[in-house]
Amino acid sequence: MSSHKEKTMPVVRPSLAVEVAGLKLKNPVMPASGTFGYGEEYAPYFDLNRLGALVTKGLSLNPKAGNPTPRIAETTSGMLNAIGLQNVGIDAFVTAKVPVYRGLQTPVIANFFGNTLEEYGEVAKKLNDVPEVNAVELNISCPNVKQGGIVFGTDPSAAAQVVALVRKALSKPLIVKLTPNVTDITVIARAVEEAGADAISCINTITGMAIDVKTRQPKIANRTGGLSGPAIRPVAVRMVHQVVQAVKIPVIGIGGIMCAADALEFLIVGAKAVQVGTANFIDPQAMLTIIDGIEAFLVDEGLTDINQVIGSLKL
Amino acid sequence: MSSHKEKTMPVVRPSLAVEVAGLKLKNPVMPASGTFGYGEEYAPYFDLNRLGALVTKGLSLNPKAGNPTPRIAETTSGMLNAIGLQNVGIDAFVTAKVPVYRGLQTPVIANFFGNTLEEYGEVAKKLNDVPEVNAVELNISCPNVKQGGIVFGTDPSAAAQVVALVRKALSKPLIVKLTPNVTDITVIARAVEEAGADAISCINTITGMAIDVKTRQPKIANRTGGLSGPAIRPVAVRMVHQVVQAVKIPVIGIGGIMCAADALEFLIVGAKAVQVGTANFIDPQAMLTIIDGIEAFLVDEGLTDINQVIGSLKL
Amino acid sequence: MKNYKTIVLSNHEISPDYFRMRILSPGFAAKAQPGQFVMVRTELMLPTMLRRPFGIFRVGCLPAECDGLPPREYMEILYKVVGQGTKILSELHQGDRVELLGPLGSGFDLGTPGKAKLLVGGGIGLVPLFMLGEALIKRGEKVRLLMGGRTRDDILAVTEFERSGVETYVSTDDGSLGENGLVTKVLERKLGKHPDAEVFACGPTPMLSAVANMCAAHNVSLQVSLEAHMACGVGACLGCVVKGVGHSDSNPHYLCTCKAGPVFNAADLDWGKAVVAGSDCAGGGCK
Amino acid sequence: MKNYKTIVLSNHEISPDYFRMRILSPGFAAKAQPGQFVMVRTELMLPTMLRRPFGIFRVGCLPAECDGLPPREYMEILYKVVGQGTKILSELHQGDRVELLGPLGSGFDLGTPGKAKLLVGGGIGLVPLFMLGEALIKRGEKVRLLMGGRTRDDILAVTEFERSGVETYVSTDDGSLGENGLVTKVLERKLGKHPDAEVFACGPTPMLSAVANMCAAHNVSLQVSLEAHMACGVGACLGCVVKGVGHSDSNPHYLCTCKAGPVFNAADLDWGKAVVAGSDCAGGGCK
Ligand SMILES: Cc1cc2nc3c(=O)[nH]c(=O)nc-3n(C[C@H](O)[C@H](O)[C@H](O)COP(=O)(O)OP(=O)(O)OC[C@H]3O[C@@H](n4cnc5c(N)ncnc54)[C@H](O)[C@@H]3O)c2cc1C
Ligand SMILES: Cc1cc2nc3c(=O)[nH]c(=O)nc-3n(C[C@H](O)[C@H](O)[C@H](O)COP(=O)(O)OP(=O)(O)OC[C@H]3O[C@@H](n4cnc5c(N)ncnc54)[C@H](O)[C@@H]3O)c2cc1C
Ligand SMILES: Cc1cc2nc3c(=O)[nH]c(=O)nc-3n(C[C@H](O)[C@H](O)[C@H](O)COP(=O)(O)O)c2cc1C
Ligand SMILES: Cc1cc2nc3c(=O)[nH]c(=O)nc-3n(C[C@H](O)[C@H](O)[C@H](O)COP(=O)(O)O)c2cc1C
Ligand code: FES
Ligand code: FES
Repeated sequence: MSSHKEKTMPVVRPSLAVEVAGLKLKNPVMPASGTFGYGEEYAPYFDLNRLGALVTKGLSLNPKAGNPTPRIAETTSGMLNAIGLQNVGIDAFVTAKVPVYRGLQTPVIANFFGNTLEEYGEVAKKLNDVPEVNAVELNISCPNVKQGGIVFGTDPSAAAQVVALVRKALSKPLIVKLTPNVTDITVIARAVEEAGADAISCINTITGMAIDVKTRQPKIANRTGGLSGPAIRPVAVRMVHQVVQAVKIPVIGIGGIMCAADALEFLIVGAKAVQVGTANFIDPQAMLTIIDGIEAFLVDEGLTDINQVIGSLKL
Repeated sequence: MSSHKEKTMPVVRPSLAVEVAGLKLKNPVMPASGTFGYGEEYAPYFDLNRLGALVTKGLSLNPKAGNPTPRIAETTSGMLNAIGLQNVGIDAFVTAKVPVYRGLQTPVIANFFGNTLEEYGEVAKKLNDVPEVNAVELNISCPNVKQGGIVFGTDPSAAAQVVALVRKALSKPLIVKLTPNVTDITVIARAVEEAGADAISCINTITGMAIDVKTRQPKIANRTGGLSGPAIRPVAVRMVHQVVQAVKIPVIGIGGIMCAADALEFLIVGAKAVQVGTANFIDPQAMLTIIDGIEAFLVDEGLTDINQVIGSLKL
Repeated sequence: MKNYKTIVLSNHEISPDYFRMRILSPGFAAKAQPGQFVMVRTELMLPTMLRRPFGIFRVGCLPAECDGLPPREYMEILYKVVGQGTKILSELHQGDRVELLGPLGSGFDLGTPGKAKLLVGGGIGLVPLFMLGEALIKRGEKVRLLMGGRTRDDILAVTEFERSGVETYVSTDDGSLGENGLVTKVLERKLGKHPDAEVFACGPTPMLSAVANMCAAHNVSLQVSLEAHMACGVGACLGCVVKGVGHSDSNPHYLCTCKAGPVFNAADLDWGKAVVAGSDCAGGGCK
Repeated sequence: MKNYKTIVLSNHEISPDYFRMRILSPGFAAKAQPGQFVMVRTELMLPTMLRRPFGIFRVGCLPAECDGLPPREYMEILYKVVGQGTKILSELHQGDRVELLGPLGSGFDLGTPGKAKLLVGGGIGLVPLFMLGEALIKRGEKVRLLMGGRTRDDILAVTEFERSGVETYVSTDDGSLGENGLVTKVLERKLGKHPDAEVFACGPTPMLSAVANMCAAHNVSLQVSLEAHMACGVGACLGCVVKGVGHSDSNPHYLCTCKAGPVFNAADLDWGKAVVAGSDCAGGGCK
């Protein structure tokens, strides 16, 4: 039966192209910040041009050491991390990493954060001057850094303030990444939309903790860490659904995506694109499998365009 | 080696007894409300007297139909439920279920909720008159019922208001069960402590959503449901840790406990007891295995009393 | 009912995507009633952690003379691979460890002696009918199985029913085996011939609705075995409810499929709305 | 480096709790350097979803004449069951599917030709030393393995080292095999005899610290292979960092164990603080 089906399959491959905040993506799949290094780490495993976009590790004004070790611990179908936003800093990024992006046929999105309002602004200004960076993703949500994003991302007016500041410093598409550690994510979503965000990405990790029962110590040195992986997917799908209803700007869905069906859940509730994080660690080719799986789904369903799936939720 | 160890094992078994809000429990393990029916459903599988306590399905003033089906869906290492607090109502509970508890050698904790402030008060009054009920657990946190707990559990003053009201109606120990769907659980914890709670239990389920990609519909009829199971354990451990630091009253840890080591994580961060939910579905004897496993852990570690483990976290 | 920590004795594909698993289960046979079910999981904790419900297909005992080992009581499930859980079950081998909770639920009432017994099975829905057929035959009844499927691959174990003394009538939607057409067509004919019949049905919801309408029109009694998403299987989670007769939003009447069912008198159910909501959930999931 | 979707060729318990797994891996041998590692997972998605890092023990080829099948290139890991992930690996059988990412990281530098080579292994730490020994022997070096363990059960594969031409010296903490005492006692003696030696060590952190101190005191070069909790194994997650020399909280200097390591020059590491934090994480977890 299925072989018969294949024979009558249309020769035209379905279109996976989407547009998010003015960025044209050949497909809706990109890595989640911090899980794909600066891109080069995974280059040996596949052609990065297959990706809808490339998202960098979170960048800050100065190089950042991050947290003491252990920084990661596995939990049931999830992992905790408290990397502490270790990164080379914006200047080293521009000199050492950006040249790699020059030949790339896929848009580069630079994820960044600041320890203060001013720092956010300064990084934004610097990123605005890097032509290889096609858009930025503003992390106001990382739960790992004490002076970091947590304050901005959980308070609507602080979130709006930093977004407005960055908006002024930038002429590129601005994606704002939200934290799930809030009572009502739609309040924050609307605040950042009003403050000038072009798109929202969510969710970042959920704060969690794990204990080594023998030593009685937290399994990660920072005590708490961010929970990611398939364990959190239902929470992420719920929040993306809520945010899609709450704002008019496009939403990028993140959280626990392991396979094409998982990605489709986010697209169906209305995400225009998705980011894949922890899955990269488990299978370095996960994103390729997901892209191919989405295409196969469209073919199976007799659809010609991924946009027929986006927001197709039936309530 | 291990057989040698067994021979020199102390003949005195370690003590698992704990005290929570004046309730003396023979061990710190009890079912989580709504996952163990009224107790009788699991009576064929083990002697309910083995439990530290028995916690009933959530009760309301009038019988409650609950939500349409499907009400449950599996997610990665978790499950979503939107039962909608279906229950027989307080009067039927007293006439049909309570008699079963008469011979029981373990305390009974009645979990309850109301749709309005007044209803909370009325159920509390009724429960106060039932001698077989040794304590109550006030659910201000269920995310499934639109007019239900959500308002109370996510707002500190509303939470305090309902706790104060129930406190007045009751002369029994009052445990207040918190929702994790908040920005800062310590704020709510302190509010309910001040309002007169004798203990806090947390966490209830985290709101989540899952989509059937073929039909494009939510997998549960209520659209969203509460996520439970091992997927949420790191979030639960973190919140219990936070609440233990924030309040002086005892805390009961809940969320994703599948085995003794999981239970011990909660005890180590300072929970005086734990509740086991979803694990009961996977193994009807899960709680027995957990009780035995905690005892074995104490023996292995050369400890004589579970209270040596409670709060033993090393930071 | 008991939680068996046991092993797989055999597990074979009997038709494309349909598997038959034999599980070691001492003492199970004596307790299992036709129409009851079990909840199965692998011993290894998987991300698909909930047990899966399956009807009891048959029970038996592997005699000592087969292989020199002592006699072994077993129970069998017949299942279709539709999602991740059943996929993983299909990959188990002899000796792999599984946990089996059961027998659970309330099964078929054998009905009034002497009345013609019509068993109606749709695809994998034939599972609970085998032990029912056996029990009825043992009581000396005349039993007919009307077995329907989409295609010949969906027609299972018919010769086994025949060997136990059940008269079988096969129909397929595409005519690839037996009569061409829906099983309800055959039922309509049989009901014409046996106006006093008692009907026992298990299969997909649309089939059950059609059978229920037909039986109501002919005024014959009908017992149906239903499916519902289950977490506990013992009446504790209230996840598996179906709407009872007289159900309305203001005056709700829910019944637990795992406890009041899975077998119900059709007359006790609210057929106005779909009894079983959204049972097509085999979609999606990682491979 | 490549992600092999492959199968287990064999998996045996070689000493209580120690297993040896042979994995089919065409083309792997040609790329693997002594001291590199792999990240392994079962094909089945489990709640323990992250890959587990293991040193490459040896590589080889199963010749056709063994069983008539075509020649099969393989690689082997030697592992100790310490937690859930290794428990599950230990239960795999021939033919079970696994995924193998590698070879990863940077391995041993073979050092200066002619200088005495002392390999120091503690328990399962001997793993990366085998291919190192082979490579050094091939270059015509004199290679000695000082192998320590708590008890005789922790002494693995010593005859295999001998067969490859390595001179071995065994010591156990309880004297149940070889010399009674810590491996560092043997090392101290050997360093006395071979003041120009080059040392290569892998084992538990306290042993590595002691070896590092000893080598510093004797002013001989030392390469160590470290362990760290890893998520990606390719330098992307930054989970596996160790403190480089000169590291301080205000002027931090972290190195990725998976990329800059797992083999480091001891001189490049900050031995002041524990290099590898909290490596005792085998505790707890469901059975
Ligand atoms: C009382 C009863 C008896 C059954 N008897 C049989 C039988 O004999 N043979 C057989 O092949 N199938 C039977 N089923 C259906 C069987 O339980 C499902 O096909 C199976 O659970 C699907 O699991 P999955 O992981 O492969 O599918 P998935 O769709 O991945 O499962 C996801 C979740 O949905 C639940 N689910 C999915 N489909 C169904 C369904 N139709 N009914 C109930 N839960 C479902 C699963 O249990 C799981 O919790 C029976 C169901 C019930 C309730
Ligand atoms: C480069 C490298 C090479 C290694 N080579 C070997 C080898 O050849 N043989 C061998 O037996 N072991 C080796 N190990 C250690 C091995 O990776 C761990 O024993 C294993 O991951 C434990 O997994 P688990 O699930 O059984 O334990 P658990 O404690 O349940 O694991 C929980 C988590 O902690 C991590 N973890 C636990 N212990 C360690 C550890 N010591 N090092 C790194 N991560 C750990 C796991 O990978 C997992 O993510 C090596 C580690 C590294 C980093
Ligand atoms: C190791 C690790 C590092 C991360 N670093 C960052 C970061 O630098 N900036 C950021 O915005 N998010 C960071 N995240 C969050 C991810 O981008 C993503 O939001 C989260 O992991 C959820 O997706 P997942 O479940 O697919 O992993 C990190 C996550 C992990 C696991
Ligand atoms: C099916 C189901 C029904 C529940 N019903 C209730 C309830 O009536 N009242 C309540 O306070 N919590 C209810 N809960 C929440 C649990 O008591 C518990 O807080 C939650 O499931 C987390 O624990 P677990 O991960 O061990 O399941 C229910 C949970 C489930 C899964
Ligand atoms: S499955 Fe839990 S009540 Fe029926
Ligand atoms: S394990 Fe990810 S950077 Fe080393």
